[in-house]
Amino acid sequence: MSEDYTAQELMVTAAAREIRDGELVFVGMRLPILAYGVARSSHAPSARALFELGLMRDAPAPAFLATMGDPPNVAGALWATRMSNVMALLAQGIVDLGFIGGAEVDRFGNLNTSYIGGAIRPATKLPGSGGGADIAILSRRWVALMSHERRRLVDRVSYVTSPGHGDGPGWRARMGLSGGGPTAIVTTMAVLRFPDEGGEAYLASVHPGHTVDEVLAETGWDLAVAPDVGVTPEPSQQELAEIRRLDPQGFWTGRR
Amino acid sequence: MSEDYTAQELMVTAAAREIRDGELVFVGMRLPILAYGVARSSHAPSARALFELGLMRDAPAPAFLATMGDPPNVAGALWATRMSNVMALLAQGIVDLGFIGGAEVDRFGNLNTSYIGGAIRPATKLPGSGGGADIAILSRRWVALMSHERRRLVDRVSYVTSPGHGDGPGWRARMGLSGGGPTAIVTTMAVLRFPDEGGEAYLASVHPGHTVDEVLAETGWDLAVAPDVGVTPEPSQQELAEIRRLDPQGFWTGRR
Amino acid sequence: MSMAEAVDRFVPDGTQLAMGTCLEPAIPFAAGHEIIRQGRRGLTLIGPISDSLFDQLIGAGCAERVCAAWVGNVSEGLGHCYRRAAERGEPHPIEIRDHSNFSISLALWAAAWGAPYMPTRTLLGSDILTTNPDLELVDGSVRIRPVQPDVAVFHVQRSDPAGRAHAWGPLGITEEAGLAARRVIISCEELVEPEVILSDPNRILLPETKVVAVVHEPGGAHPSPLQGFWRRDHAAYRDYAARSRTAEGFSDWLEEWVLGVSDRAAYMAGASRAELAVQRHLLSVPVDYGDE
Amino acid sequence: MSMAEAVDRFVPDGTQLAMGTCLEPAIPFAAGHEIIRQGRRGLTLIGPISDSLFDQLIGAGCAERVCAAWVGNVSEGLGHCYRRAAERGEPHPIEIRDHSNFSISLALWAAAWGAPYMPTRTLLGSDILTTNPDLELVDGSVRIRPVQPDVAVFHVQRSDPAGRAHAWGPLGITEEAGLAARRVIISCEELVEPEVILSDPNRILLPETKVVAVVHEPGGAHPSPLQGFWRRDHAAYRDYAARSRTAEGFSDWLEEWVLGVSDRAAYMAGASRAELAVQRHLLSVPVDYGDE
Repeated sequence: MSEDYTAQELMVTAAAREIRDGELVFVGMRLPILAYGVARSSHAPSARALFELGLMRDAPAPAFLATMGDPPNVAGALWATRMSNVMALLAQGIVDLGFIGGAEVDRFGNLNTSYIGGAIRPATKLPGSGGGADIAILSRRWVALMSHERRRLVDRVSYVTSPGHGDGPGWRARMGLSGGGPTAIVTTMAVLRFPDEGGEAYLASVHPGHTVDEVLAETGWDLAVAPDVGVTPEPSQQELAEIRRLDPQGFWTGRR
Repeated sequence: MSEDYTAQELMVTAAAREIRDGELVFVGMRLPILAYGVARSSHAPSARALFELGLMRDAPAPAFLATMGDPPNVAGALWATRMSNVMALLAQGIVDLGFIGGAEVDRFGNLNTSYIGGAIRPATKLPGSGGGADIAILSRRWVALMSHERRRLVDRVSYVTSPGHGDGPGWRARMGLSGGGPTAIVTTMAVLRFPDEGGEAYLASVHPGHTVDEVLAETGWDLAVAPDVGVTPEPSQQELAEIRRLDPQGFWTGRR
Repeated sequence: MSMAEAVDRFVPDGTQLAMGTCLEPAIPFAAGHEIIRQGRRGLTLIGPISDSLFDQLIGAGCAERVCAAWVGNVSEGLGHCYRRAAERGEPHPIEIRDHSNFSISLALWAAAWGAPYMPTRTLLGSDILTTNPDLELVDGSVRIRPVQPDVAVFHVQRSDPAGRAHAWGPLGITEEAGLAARRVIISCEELVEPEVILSDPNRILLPETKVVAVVHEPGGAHPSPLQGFWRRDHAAYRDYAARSRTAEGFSDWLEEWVLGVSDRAAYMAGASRAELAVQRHLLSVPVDYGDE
Repeated sequence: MSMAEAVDRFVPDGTQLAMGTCLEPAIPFAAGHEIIRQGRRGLTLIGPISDSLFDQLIGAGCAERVCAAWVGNVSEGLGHCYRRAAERGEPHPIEIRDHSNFSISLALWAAAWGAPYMPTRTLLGSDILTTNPDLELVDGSVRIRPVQPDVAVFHVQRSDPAGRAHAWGPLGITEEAGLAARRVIISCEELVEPEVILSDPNRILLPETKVVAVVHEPGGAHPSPLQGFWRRDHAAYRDYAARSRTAEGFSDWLEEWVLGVSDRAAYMAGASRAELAVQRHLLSVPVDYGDE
């Protein structure tokens, strides 16, 4: 890893590039809040952010946020309302992009944030869905953010909290899921993408300082590698400045 | 009719007596607004009023209201909200009493405010349910207010907008209606009541200036007469003063 | 944007149109009159209780379908144009999909939440179930089909140019109608700076992403009342009720107050309108959005 | 009424209790701590995301069931007491009825509206459907069973003594939880005259007829933030996360901050709490409820 930025900072800029200008983005917590700020400050100045507790914003809050409910995220909001009103936009299919953090993901992009080792007396009880399942099912497309570890990128998750592409292409349509599903998994080592028709993730780019072999070794299935697999772009100085403006202590980006 | 008050003023005071202290009352429009004011000013000082457009009040608005949405009904309200929030209280079975105005009522207290002469090319198209059907189905009990005319008090209505006791005792429970149904019909001539178990209306009292025979002649079915049928109490001076404070022009009470 | 432009661009023939969602107050009469002037046809009118706006649109021949709980004139009684259309097919027949107030609200919530239908226990035992094909009795409860307006029009007290609107007073079914609608047109009494609106984000009615037009239209709700701005013009409702009893009387009324009037500014001119302005002002106590 | 009296009278053992309905802000920690002090047992905890309050109640042995979308510590991650209860049955086993944020909201709306269930297209394809008996897949959509809390507790910015509360900021599922609940307990930062509240009836959270207790409890949401009053105490969440990693650490924390503390006034005493008070005040522009 370069000395100039952390793995989390690179994840933030990679996630920011997933946001297109003018989009309505279901932001959620942690790194996506920073990614939204980076995108707004560069290539997506007219994006809008939704927060499930009941907020819409244009500019990101000009202060550090430990949660989406911190008061600076409310002052200057474009809408402070009920969760069900925000979820209405998601359910209507007019939210372009959502972000979800995952504890465990599989080759089809299914996320488990509920139970490791079965729902009855689990080995690990994770916090649960929050809004993750809603975003995964209803947003037009979504992106997962993960720590890249072999125990977290598994062949098949044992419990699907937030469905990705199920068991392969066509699964979402068969099951009646209205949104398009995951398009990328941004990890601490790489960016994985999905084919347009859904299905199985493939390695699209490796972060600077990591190798394809290293990524494959830390992935729990036989990960396909894109013929044109490249290197994930590094954060620009401008992007890093925006990240550090929003998270001056490095609370979310590993500099604390 | 006495020279001292109008038929509508007597209806207002008769309706007011249906309100018990502490009750939550779905008031609606026209005469019931006045009845609520009379009840609050006399025997029901801690009643609460709900208006379906999204209001709760304690004291009645201190000004004339042509509609429940007139600004004096909003200033000083205890809650200004959405209709669906007010309907929630109705649906939960915690609204004690509702009032409904009817164009046509039958022996079982079913109201028609939709179509006279069939729904296809009707002879008369009436305005429709408004909140009437909701009150009729969901409030704990309700009271109808009517002009007493043979063409309006009919054996069976041809279209049930707001269900009363259907076709007799037990009908509401069979159909799954949660509220208790109508307990009285206050007309321009009389007060009709229903047995506790529902079923068919009977004549409970006749307004001063009218007779039992006159009421029977203006009723479109063989109306049962209570053994103890009495005379509806006249409005007191205090009640009339309250009515005339709230409707100084007699807009609703026939003095205009 | 002018009301003429908003209606021209966003309310084509055949629009499923929600209006009058606060029930008696804040009815967007100015928008309705412009729709009549532009000769729209084939509209579906969606609302709870329109207090004569729907009656006017029906009388002017704009509507082919009504999806509402009550159509008439709240202080005066029957809707005479509605009666002529339903009873005699004049000026042309209309289809009526009866609702109750609660059921039209739930139909809009179903659309807002992308639900396949909304189950409820209201309307059990009512013949409304038998005449509205959007309602179905299944397993002892009523299923209400979603109603999604193409356009909802609201008249509010204030908005900024981006469509962030503050509305207050009883809101009826405004929120669900706006959330369910594909597009929203805001007509406002005052056009204000964004700072005014953003000082109170909880009061913002809808996400700006739903709003396609903001029309600064003072008096746009006359003769209905608007909290803080206008009393209800009872006499105008009485006059309309009397004149609309006959088709000829309605035509005269329409010519005088709609077709022969260029826009809302012309309609509002004159002393009798000005007398309706609220004189007693009652300001809310501010709240503090302090953050740091 | 004191919080001790409110909890004593209205939160018996076995209560189905909704709290933390705004998600991260305005969490009624003071009420939760009093519930722990009074040793309640058998509670069902209902909410979206509790940000460590549910974790504390579970660790203290108060809960037998959790009906929520997420239980943990938002800025720090996992809920360690929740883990111990779910993984090892410590201090005793709990039943978990998983929801998503949207589905718990809809479950409460179903209860609020007396609907037999709420149909939705969220949760399709999620295993949450298979582990929560309150969810059922029928004809291609999900039916959510109504969730009706016995009691909902909200911490708001201001209330009058009759329970007419003004709350602002993001509201999460507060409104549906309050409407669905049989009883509501209001905990407020400021107890104000009715005139303040009634100056803005649109801001009133719930009908007073739902409210059974009003507790004047400044700082009642600490360490969660409250718009206009308190910043979030990130350090307190970090401290709780670190100490609650072990059962012993949690016991120590509980003794220090809950069991060994008489009430919220004692808890809030001290300079570190006072430093969290919001300094930058941002007042809303008033609106006019003028009527005549």
